Formats: sequence, structure tokens, C-alpha cells
Amino acid sequence: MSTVILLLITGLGLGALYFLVASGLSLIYGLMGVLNFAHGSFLTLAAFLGWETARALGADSWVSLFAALGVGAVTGALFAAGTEFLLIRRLYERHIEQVLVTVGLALATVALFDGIWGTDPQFIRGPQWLAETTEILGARIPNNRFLLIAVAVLVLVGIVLFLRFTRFGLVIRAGVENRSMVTALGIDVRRAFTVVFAIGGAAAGIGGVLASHYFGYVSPQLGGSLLIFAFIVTVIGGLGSLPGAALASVVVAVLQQFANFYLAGTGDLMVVLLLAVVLLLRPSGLFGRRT
Amino acid sequence: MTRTTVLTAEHLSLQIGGARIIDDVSLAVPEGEMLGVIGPNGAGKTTLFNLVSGVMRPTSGRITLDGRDVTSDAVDRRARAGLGRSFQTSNLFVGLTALENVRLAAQAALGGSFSPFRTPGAGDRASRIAAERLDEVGLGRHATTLAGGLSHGDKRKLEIAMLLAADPRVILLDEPMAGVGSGDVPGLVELIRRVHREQGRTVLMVEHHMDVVLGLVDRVAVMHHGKLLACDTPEAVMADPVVQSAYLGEPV
Amino acid sequence: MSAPIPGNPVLRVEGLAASIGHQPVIERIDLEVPAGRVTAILGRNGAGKTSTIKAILGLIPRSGVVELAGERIDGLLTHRIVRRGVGYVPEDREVFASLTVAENLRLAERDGAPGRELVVELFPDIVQRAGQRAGTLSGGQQQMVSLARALLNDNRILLVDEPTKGLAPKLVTEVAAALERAAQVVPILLVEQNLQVARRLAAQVVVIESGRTVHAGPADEFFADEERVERLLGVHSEGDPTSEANR
Amino acid sequence: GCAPTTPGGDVEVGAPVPVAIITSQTGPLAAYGEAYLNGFEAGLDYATNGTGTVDGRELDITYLDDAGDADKAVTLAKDVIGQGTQIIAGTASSGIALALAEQAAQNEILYISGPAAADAITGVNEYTFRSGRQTYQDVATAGTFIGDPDGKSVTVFAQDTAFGQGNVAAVDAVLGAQGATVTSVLVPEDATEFTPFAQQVLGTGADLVFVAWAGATSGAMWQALSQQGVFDEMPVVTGLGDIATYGAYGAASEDISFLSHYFGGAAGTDAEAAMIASLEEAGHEADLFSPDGFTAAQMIVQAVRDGDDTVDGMIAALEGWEFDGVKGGYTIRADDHALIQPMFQAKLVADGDSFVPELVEVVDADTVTPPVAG
Amino acid sequence: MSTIRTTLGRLVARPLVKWLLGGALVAFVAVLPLIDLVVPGVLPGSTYTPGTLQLLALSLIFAALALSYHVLFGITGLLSFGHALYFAVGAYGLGVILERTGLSLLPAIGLTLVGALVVATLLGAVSLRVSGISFAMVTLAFAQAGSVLIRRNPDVTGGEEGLGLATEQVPDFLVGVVDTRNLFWVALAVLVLVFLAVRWFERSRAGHVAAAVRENELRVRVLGLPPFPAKLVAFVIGSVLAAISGMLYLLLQSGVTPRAVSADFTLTILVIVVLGGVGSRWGAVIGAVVYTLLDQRLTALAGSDAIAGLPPVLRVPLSEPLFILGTLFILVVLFLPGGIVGLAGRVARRRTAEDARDRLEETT
Ligand SMILES: Nc1ncnc2c1ncn2[C@@H]1O[C@H](COP(=O)(O)OP(=O)(O)OP(=O)(O)O)[C@@H](O)[C@H]1O
Ligand SMILES: Nc1ncnc2c1ncn2[C@@H]1O[C@H](COP(=O)(O)OP(=O)(O)OP(=O)(O)O)[C@@H](O)[C@H]1O
Ligand SMILES: [Mg+2]
Ligand SMILES: [Mg+2]
Repeated sequence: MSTVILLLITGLGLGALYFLVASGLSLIYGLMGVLNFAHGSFLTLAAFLGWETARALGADSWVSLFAALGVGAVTGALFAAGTEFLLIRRLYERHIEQVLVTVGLALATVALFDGIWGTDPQFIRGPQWLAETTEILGARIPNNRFLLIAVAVLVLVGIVLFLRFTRFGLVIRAGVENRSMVTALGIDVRRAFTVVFAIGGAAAGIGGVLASHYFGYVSPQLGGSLLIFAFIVTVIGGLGSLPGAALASVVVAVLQQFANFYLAGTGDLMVVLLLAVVLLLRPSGLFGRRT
Repeated sequence: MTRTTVLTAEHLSLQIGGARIIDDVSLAVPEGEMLGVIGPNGAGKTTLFNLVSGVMRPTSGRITLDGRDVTSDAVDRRARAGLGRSFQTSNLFVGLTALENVRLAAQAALGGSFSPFRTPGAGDRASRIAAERLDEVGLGRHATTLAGGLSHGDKRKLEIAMLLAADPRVILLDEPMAGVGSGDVPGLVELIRRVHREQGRTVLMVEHHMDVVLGLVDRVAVMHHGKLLACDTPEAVMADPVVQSAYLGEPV
Repeated sequence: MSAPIPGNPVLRVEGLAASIGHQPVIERIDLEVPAGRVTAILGRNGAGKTSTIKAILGLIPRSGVVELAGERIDGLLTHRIVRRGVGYVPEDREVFASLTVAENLRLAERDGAPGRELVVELFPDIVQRAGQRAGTLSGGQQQMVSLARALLNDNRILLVDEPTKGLAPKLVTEVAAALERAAQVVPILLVEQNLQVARRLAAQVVVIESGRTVHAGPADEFFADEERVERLLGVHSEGDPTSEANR
Repeated sequence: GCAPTTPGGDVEVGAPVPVAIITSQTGPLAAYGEAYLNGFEAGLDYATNGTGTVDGRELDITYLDDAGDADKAVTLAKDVIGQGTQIIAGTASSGIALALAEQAAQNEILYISGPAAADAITGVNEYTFRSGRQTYQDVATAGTFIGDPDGKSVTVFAQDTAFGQGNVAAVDAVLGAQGATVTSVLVPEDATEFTPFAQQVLGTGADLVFVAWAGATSGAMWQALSQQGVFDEMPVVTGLGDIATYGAYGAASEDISFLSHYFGGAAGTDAEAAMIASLEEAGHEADLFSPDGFTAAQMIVQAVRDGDDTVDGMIAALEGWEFDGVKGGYTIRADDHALIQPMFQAKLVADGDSFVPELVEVVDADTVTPPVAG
Repeated sequence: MSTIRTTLGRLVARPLVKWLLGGALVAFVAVLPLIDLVVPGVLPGSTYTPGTLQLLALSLIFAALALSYHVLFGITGLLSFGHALYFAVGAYGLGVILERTGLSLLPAIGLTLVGALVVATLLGAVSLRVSGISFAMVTLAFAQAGSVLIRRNPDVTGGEEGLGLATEQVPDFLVGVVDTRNLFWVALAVLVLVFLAVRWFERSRAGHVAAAVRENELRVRVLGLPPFPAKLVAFVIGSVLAAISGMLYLLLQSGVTPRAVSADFTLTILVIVVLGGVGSRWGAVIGAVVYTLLDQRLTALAGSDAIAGLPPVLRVPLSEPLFILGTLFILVVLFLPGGIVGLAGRVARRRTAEDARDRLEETT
């Protein structure tokens, strides 16, 4: 019993992490048609700078954790906005090229991080509470999973509200479909796209800092290792659907957890299978719009 | 009429969400007839064509072609059975040249399209047919232009050329004249007339240019709110007060 | 070539050239849209009518002079041009298929949408369909959404590209009437293949051939010269375009 | 001009001896590569008395970067072999080491592998030697923590990879043979959540847990073990990594018993003193794989000195060679070229904000001698 | 001068001349191992040395692989993120068969081909049920599964340590450094065959349908052509050609590691194709050669003393080969839309424009 509880809650925690990465990916893909391979780099850079911040402030305090989260979010947002502004924007409406540019960016930045911070993982520490556990129905749950889940829920709600209650949501959806027509209605669609990237980058940045606590280290590979699952989650959930990404994150992570534990470590294979099955039954994903 | 019926729709309905988009439409088209389909915007004309050509599936009802039930056949099977269509908004291979567009259609009709062992050449049959069709619609000089680079009206003409090259027995034309310059309309009308009269093909045509419709068709089907209001000779239909008020309105 | 038009034109285009990719699509367009009237651009398929409109809006790279109410706008980005009061109804409707009708309209609103009542009055059908996704509208319905988007705002000029294409005869009449009413408040530059509509609405005509202005002048004068209409557009200005085919 | 029909050619007597060191200078294993190279330079100094020459003959050493990529390593090897090099050494990746061993066999040249630990390298062919320890020796050292293994139960906690499975097999071979019951908890390589597996380890109730873990996830893994209270219940042994990993053990640091291939100051030999001095002079620190480079240099010098300039001669010169090195006395076993060497038991103790290793005991080379391969 | 250039231009356009030029190029590459050609900075040594030949042979193999990807992506518009899987099927398939069955090389190659055909047909049939980005993801997922299987079964595949080539079953003339040039020739021959096969497919009727599918699938259906067979044929052809490159790779490298089935490797293929120019056969070939040379030579550059002497702001990025490569790639995508071949094309076009002017001047 306690094992099941443990698997479920840690699965939720992992799902929360997937969601933080996938939310930005899904947003950017769903709204701009760009499969962002550089998303992992947004995350990694945020994790590194968050770590440097926490280190400067003394790693064990809550203040430095929140400072790190703040720095991570800002880093992710700026990096992402810069990417949109300098690279993606020049290639508007050429989706394949946009994807390729992000591939190049991912290659280059990971190498750059290698050069700056070295290839070894930097092991990190946080507030003592995060390293402790809380017992639920006999299962000792590491506390940082709760933090992950809470932050992921906040980010989900925040983005949904933003898209619903500002004009941006509308502009962005229209802009994806027919960018030049949006400008022909007198709207500066480029700004909206930059904003989307920034939001996605901020979510990834927060995810990066939390991921570094989840894994216990930062390294140039941090983002890349999460990216494939984030892709899969995004696609299963339905490209562009945030609730879809959230649901898929949880399903994928929990499935992975259980399969890893009970089915001889086949978690990854099960996820792949799930992806194939979902796409074959519902080509547009769980919550995806049919086109 | 003693001609055989090529195409029928029996109690065809389509429901999306709560809306009935096509509502119990039954229709029989005899071989060699030209049937005009008119009706206000949003009446369901294009949707009817989508159902008949297989781009969409009806919620209920049956479609037969040459007496055979094709309701559950895929688009390409119906096309191979002799059903061809054009689209209301041009639907082309924008990255290929005009000639290549038409050639593909001609090759599809001739068969052997999937052969990895034969290469298309300038002089083969499909290419010759394609060149002829392009000339017929007046696009001969645009043979090597990429379809995406054609003006709107020229794209419409290319649609028709492709349709003809595919050599279907039953043709669905969705607003072939929309966007075609006034000066070119008579030529295309003549082309469609020839296809119909001389080559004996069955044609269903949605068109809002009433002059074009009335000059060409044998019968007119009137659609309104997804229903088939009437299907009769042009004279009878034009005289119908409902058609007058719902569709034609005052002339410009 | 053209008779001078009294008063300051709302829109003046001189020597406009544009290309798509590396291919020139218009080479030298000159035209003026006087206040308070409809100016029609006529020409055969592929002449460059749509390209002219797009070049004015900055949707394709262009060179030459474009003045709106005496100010140069040919260096501005599209959204800035539009915000100066240029309404646009594109050739292929270009409604946002995945957005609802209401969202399409909301997106187009500027400054509190002063034209909302006009839109409600002209197109009750689409107002009823406010919650439907625009992509599932019929062609004609989409055309109405597209027109409505331009009529919502106070504009200095409307650029309207083949608004009656694909409309049922009754709607053609209605749209023509709507444009006629709109023209009372805002000048319109209209591309139209339907000569009846063009004749009814236009005060001025500009004829384009192979990317160049080949004629500009008052509409009645133009349509009166049958031989010229035949030469430039390939049709008899009187009578219906299919008369030949009907014989 | 026209190309000669065979590349290279015979080695002139008295001419410089070409040597190629192929290891990662960039890529994921760059840090290991660096430690190896620093050790190598120190070793070269030591073995040639700072002259860089052997019996008056210069060693013409080329340093090449495989970037952790087998393609590059093979290309580089073929290139240098084609130019007449008969001695190649290096690399920390077992996959690359095996690829290079294959090249050595195909082209009949000498290859001395670096830190790569796979047991498979030992005895893979007659041209291949090793300058580091192998997995078996690690495991055997772990076995020294439970005294007499007979009747005890040992759980191996490892990743489900060739490396992890190799460790399980090794534990089974070493401790199982001595009467211990060996079970394993294998974690899928790509898993990121270790908590449930930590619980599983707890569930085995073993007398000793041997952890074989590589890579960045070790921090999270240790945290999961301490969070689930494994250290309160059972002794845990693992191999001590390089300095960069000292932070990975977190709260568990002082609870773990470490087996150690090497850490700075572990051995206290003359050679070690020389190595540390030489490293410090160059601004480096002695680390896990410094001795591997150092030993490689010693072996190369020996091969050149007594090898008659032929590959067969060099092999003969190395086989059975006993020498004093950084860790103490080494023997190259003639049968399979295993490098017999002492190992260490260590612990981590807090030192301000970080941890430093301390020697617990030197484990005699004989105690951890692997069986003859093949 | 300009007349000569015009005449030349016209000559090149003639098919026969094209064939002759292609043949001459192949012949030139074929004699490289016999001559002493030094290209400083580009090649590590003279062209007859094994290291250089190895590098060149590797780039020929990647060229064949890139061509196989061109069949999917360039012709048919199928963006696959799992192409590496089929390369790995070739390399691992051949390696395992040689090691396990004791068959000699040729029958083993035959068996691997059959295996690749079966795998490609099965997985292709499943993944082609979806399209667009979903297709990319399903192929990525299958490749990921392949990667997991390869890494998790060290008994068969050698796990992350990789699989060695069972050299006893391979003819002697393909083993060892001295015989690198034989491998080079084999690689060249295979590349030429792959090139011709791809060219044949692209020009065939099936290839035209595949191109049409890329443009507009619904329209293809309406013409009465089911798109699925066209896509499947392209997928299978591309995959089998990739498997052939994989087998060659195994021979050349005497082994294979799981990197060959990683998502990174698929991305590498994509990078190659884009670098050379999407949609062009020569682009794929040139992209592969340039990429391989850059990839290998940048490592040399990064480790060079010239870089080590720079201040940190420059030194850190420049000593990371992948940084340079990634940046270069971004620049190509941004500023050379048609890749290297596109650039060449543009230069040629400017030439023809010049020619036209020249001709005008001559006549006036
Ligand atoms: N997927 C859908 N979901 C909801 N409504 C739809 C959908 N597809 C079509 N409709 C509605 O069905 C009706 C019929 O559309 P259709 O395109 O067939 O009209 P049409 O007769 O061709 O009109 P037009 O002459 O303007 O082209 C329209 O009211 C349209 O809004
Ligand atoms: N995307 C494009 N790429 C290249 N050339 C184009 C493109 N779009 C249009 N053209 C070319 O530009 C010229 C003018 O096209 P334009 O669309 O402006 O014509 P139009 O007068 O609006 O015609 P229509 O009445 O058919 O709509 C045409 O010859 C067309 O072939
Ligand atoms: Mg319609
Ligand atoms: Mg137009």
C-alpha cells in the first residue's frame, strides 16, 4: 500500500516537473507552430543562474530558494524572448526552419554551458525542509515533490488566466493561423509572439531551478534529459492545450513510475507505447483540436 | 427519362454538434445530366459535395455510384471509380508547376502512378494530355509557373484543367467561376459545356452566377438550410417565389 | 493620362512596384482615391490588382510612393499603416478559422468599435453565429465576417478585394448595398470582377494590365466607351458576360 | 606525387618514438580525460627523470581528443597508426576503449587503455593492456567490508546498464563464490525517481548494500537512500568517485563506507609524492584517475626501453612486469594483462562546507586479484 | 571570356555532360587514395594516409545516410526524428548476425537487408497513420524504444559499450588500417549506388506522387491516388538505404555504439541535410562531407594552441566544437535558406543574369 502511495505521489511530483517544461513547449508549439528544441537550454541556463544566485546568498535558506526561482524565471523569460527576437522572428511562417534554428541553438548553447561550467554535474543543496520527508499513509514522501506540485499548479492557473483574460490569447491564436492578416488588422503580432516565448521560457526557468533540486544537481545536460519526455507529454496532451499537457504529464509520469517499479524497469517503453497508442487512436492527442 | 442513374444520394444527413448541416437530402442524377446546385451561402452545397466525394462522412444515409454503395469508401476509391471534383477555394500542389499539377491528374487517370520503374517524360501520354488541358483553360503560357505563384483566377482555371485531365465520368464543380475575370468566363463556360455535351459526362455544379447556371444546366437543385427545397427545370425553379426571395433577391 | 481630380485625394499611389520572392508582380501603379467615393480597380486575372492592395498595405515588399491623407506611409509596417485608419478586406476572406466569429470580430476592434451597429444591421446572420468557429462557416458567411471586421472601425479608407466573390446573388446585392452605405462615410478602393457591381458602386476606375496602370478616370466615361472596355477587360460592358456562350 | 603503397614503415633505430594519447578533452568525459592527462605528464616526468627521453630516444607524443565519441577515436587511431605509430594509450570510456582495442588487434600495435573499467578489456586481445583498475577489483574491495561473506546477504543497488550488470555479476563472482547470497535491485538507466527503489533496497534487509552508480543522478539516488532511512538499517558501500562528486553524497556522506581506487594522499608511496609534487607544480590536484595516466606513462617508458622497437617485443617487456607506482606495487599479469594493484578503503569527513576523504585501510593487491580472464 | 562562360553554362545543362561531369567527379574521388594530395586545414593529412581516408570514407557514409533521409524529408516531406533507428538496424543487425550466426559477410548483409525491410515496413505502416508533427514524435518514440532495447540488452548488443565487428567473418581486404583504402572504395561505390537509387526514385512516377503528397495530401486523394502507399514506399526505401549506410559504417568503424540510435544522431542527419540544402540530392552529399569534416576538424581546432592563447570570452566558446558547429548551423538556416547548394545556385543565377547583360552588350 505505502509503495503505491509513494509511487503515486512521486509520480505526481515528476509529472509536475514534466508539466513545467511541457507547458512552455506546448504554448509555443500550439500557438506558433515551433517545436522548440532549445527549450531545454532555457531550463538549463535558468538552473545554472539560479544555482549561482542561491550559492551567493547561502544555499540553505528559503530566501535564496525563492531568489533562485525568481532569477530562474527571469533568465528563462529573457533567454526565450531573445531567441524569439533574434532568431525565430526572422523566419516567420517558415516552421521547419524555425525548428532547425532551435536545434542549432540547443547544440551551441549546451556546448557553451559545457565550456563555462564544465561537464561535471554541480551538486546542490537547498533548504533543509526540502531534503526531509513527510509521511503519508506509511509512505515517506520527499518534501520537494510537494513544492513541485504546488508550483506547477500555480503556473498552470497563471497561464490559463493570462490567456483567458487578456487580449494576448486571442492575438496569439489568430497570429498562428495567419500572421499577416493579424497585422492587417492593425495589431503588432510580433510583440505577442515574443510574450509567448517569454512566458514559456519563464515556466521552463522555474522548472529548471526546481529540476535542479529534484535531481540534486545542475549540469549542461539537465534540460536535454527532460526535453524528450516534455515533447511526448506535449503531443499526448494535444499540441497547444495546456490542460492536455497537464493531464498527460501526470499520466505519463505515474505510468512511468509504476512500470519502472512493477514491470522490470519498462517505464520508458510503456511511455513510448502510450504515445503510439494515443496518436493512433486520436491523432491530435487527448485534448488536441482536430484540424 | 430512360437514362441510367449514375449517382444517387438517399436520405443523406450530416450532423455536427447539434447542427443539422445536411438534412435528409435525396437526389438521383441520370447519366449525362448537368445538374446545377444553387442556394444561399451556408445552405450546405459544399458540404453536400464533400459528402458525395468522400471528403466527409454522412451521419446517416447512403450514396451510390453506378448502383454501387460507396458510402463508406475513401476519397481515393471514389475518385478511381470515376468521381472527380474541384474545390471552392483552390486546393493545389503549390510547390509544383502548373504542368506537373495537371500531369499528376492525367497520370492518375491513366494508371501506373506508383511505378518506381517508370519515369515521366515530356513526350509521354500523361504529359501530352496535361499540356492540352492547360491550353484549353488558357494557362498554356503558365505551364512552368509554380502553382503557388499563379494569381487567384488562374488558380481556378488550373483546378479545372486538373479535373479534366483526371478524366472523371462524374464531375463535381464547386463555384468554378468564382474569381475568374469576366473576360474569361465565356471561354470556361464553353469548355464546361463541351465536356458535358460532347463528351457526355455527368456534371454537378455549384455556382452563384445565375447566367452561367441557367445557360448550362438541365435541372437545378435548390438547397436551403441543409434541405433540398426543389429540384426541377431552370424555368420552374426560377419561377418559384421562395427561390426568388431567399436566393435571388433584387438584381444589382 | 487621367483627368485631374479636384480636392486632396485620401490615398495617392505613384510609381508603386512590388515583388514576391524575386519575381516582380507589379511594376508601375499610379492611382488616386478621392474622398467620399468608390474607386474601382479593374483588370484581368493576374493583372496585379491584389498585389497592388497588398503593396499599399505593406504586406509585400514594395517601392514607390504611397500617401494617406498627404502623409507618406510607404515606409511603415503594416500594423502601423492599418492603425492610421486603413481597413482591409482580403481576397480570400482570411478569417481566422480556429477562432469563433465573435473572437474574429473582437480581434479586429479598435477604439471601441464604433461601427458595431452597422455590422449588426448588415449581417444579422453572422451575429447569430457568434459562437461558431469561423472555419466552419460557409464561404459566403466567411465573406461577411471579413467585411464586418473592416466595417467595425472608423477608417479613413477601405481596401476591399473582390468582396462579392462566391456570394449568392441576393447577398451580392446586399453587400453592394452595404458597400454603398459604407462609402458614404469612408472612401473605398475596390477590386471587383463583377462588372455590374463595379458599375453600380464606382465613381472612378483604374485599370491595371501586367502590373501597370493603363487607364484611370471617371467610371461612367470608362464604361461608356465599349470598345475600350472590350479591349482592356475582354468583355462587352453592356449585357451579360455569358451572352456569347449562350448563343 | 605518388603514394607509397604501405603506410608507415619500419621504425628507425634511434629515431623519436611516436606515441598517441587518445582521450576525452571535451565532451561528457572531459574531466576524467584531464585528470588522466595530468597524471600522464607527471608520470612521464617521473619515469624519464624529467628528460622526456628513454635511453636517449625522444618520445614524440601526440595528444588527441576523442570528445567521448567512438567515431572520432577510431578515425584518430587509424590516422596515427597509418602514420606509423605503434603505441596508443588512453580513454575513460569503455566503449571507446574496446573500439581502440579492436583497432590495436587489427593493426597489431600496442594499446594501453585508460580509466575505462570494464572487465571485458582485460584479456580482450594480446595487444591490449590497461593502466587502471577494473570493476572486479572495485567489487572485491567492497567485499572486504563484511569480513567473512559466508552466509551473509548482499544487495547490489545499481543501474540497469552494462556497467551495473557487470557489477552485479562481479559481486556474484567475488562474494557469491565465498558463500554470500547476492541479490540485486536494478534501476532502469533513464529513471529519475529513486524513492521507490530505495524502499525496495530497504525491503531486502541485506547485511550489506553495494551501490554501483555512475553519472549525474547519483546525488538524487543518495538522497533517496537517506530519506528512506537505508543508512539506519544497513551498511552501505560504494566506490569513491572523483573530487567533483564528493558533494553528491549529501547527508549520507559520513554514513557510507567507500572503496577507493585512489584519492589524493591515499597511498603514501614515493611515486605518489612525486606525482603530487609534479601535479601541484602544474597547478593541478591529485584525483581519482591521476594514477591511471601516471601508470600509463610508466608502462610506455618500459615498453620503449625493453621492447626492441617491435610490438611483440613491447608486449613481452610488459607482460609479467612488476613495478612500483603511485598506489604501491603493481604487476602486469602475463596471462590476460590484468593490472594487479592495491585498493583502498576510505571514508568522507566533513571539512567546513565540504567533505574530504580519509584513508581507512589499504587493501592488499592479492586480496582483490581478479581471476584470469578468458 | 563571357562567351566561353555562356557556352559552358549551356553545355553543363545537357544531360550527357552532366553524366560525364558526375563520372569525372567519382573517378577523381576514386583515385584520391593513390595520389598525394594535401589540403592543409581541411584534411588531417595527405589523401593516401589511412587517417584521412578513414575520415573521407566516413563522410561518404554519412552522405549516403543523408541521401536516404532526403528520400523521406526532401522528397516526401516526412519529418522523421527516428531515422537513426534504421541506420542502427543496419549496423547492429549486421554486427549481431555476424557474431551470432557465423555467416560470412555477403549472406549476413542479405539477411540484414531483409530484416531492415521488414522492420521499416512494419514501423512505417504504423507511424504513417499519423502525419506532421505527430509523425515526427511517433518515429522519435520508436527510435527511443530501439535505443532502450539496445542499451538494455548488453548480452546481444554490448549495451553502452557497443558492439564490435566479428572480423573473422569479414574478408581480409576489409580489415586493418592498411586496407582503409579498400573500405574507402567500397564506401564510394555504395554512395554512388545510393545516389543513383535515390535519383531514380525521385524521378519515377512514384517519386512524383510522393512529392505531390508532400504538397497536398487531400488533393492527391481526390485525384484517386491513395497517399499511403506512396509514403510507405518512400519510407521503406529511405530506411533500407539508411540500413545500408549503417552496415557500411559497421565495417568501417569495426564496431558501433548506441549513439548510432540516439535522437542526437537523427538530429545530426537533419543538420546535414539542411546544411547542404533541403530538397537537393547534391545538397545531402555536400552537407555530409562538409559536416563530417567540420565535426572532426573543429575538434582539432578547439584543442589547438591558437585557441588556448585567447582571452576567456573567446577561448571558452571557441574551444567547444559543437558551439561552433551549432552557431554555423544557425547562420546557415538564417542566411542561406537553400543551404550550401542554394548558395551555389544563387551565385550561378547571378552569373546567368550577368551573362544576359553581356549578351545584350555584345549585340548592341
Ligand atoms: N464542421 C462544421 N461545424 C459546424 N458547422 C459547419 C461545419 N461545416 C459546415 N458548417 C456549416 O454548415 C453550413 C453549410 O456550409 P457549406 O459550406 O456547405 O455552405 P455552402 O452552401 O457551400 O455555402 P457557400 O455558397 O457560401 O459556399 C454552414 O452554415 C456552415 O457554417
Ligand atoms: N506568391 C506569389 N509568388 C509569385 N508570383 C505571384 C504570387 N502571387 C501572385 N503572383 C503573380 O503576380 C501577378 C499578379 O497577381 P495578383 O494576385 O495581384 O493578380 P490579380 O490581379 O489580383 O488577379 P486575380 O483577378 O486572379 O485575383 C500574377 O501574375 C501572379 O502570377
Ligand atoms: Mg460552398
Ligand atoms: Mg486578386
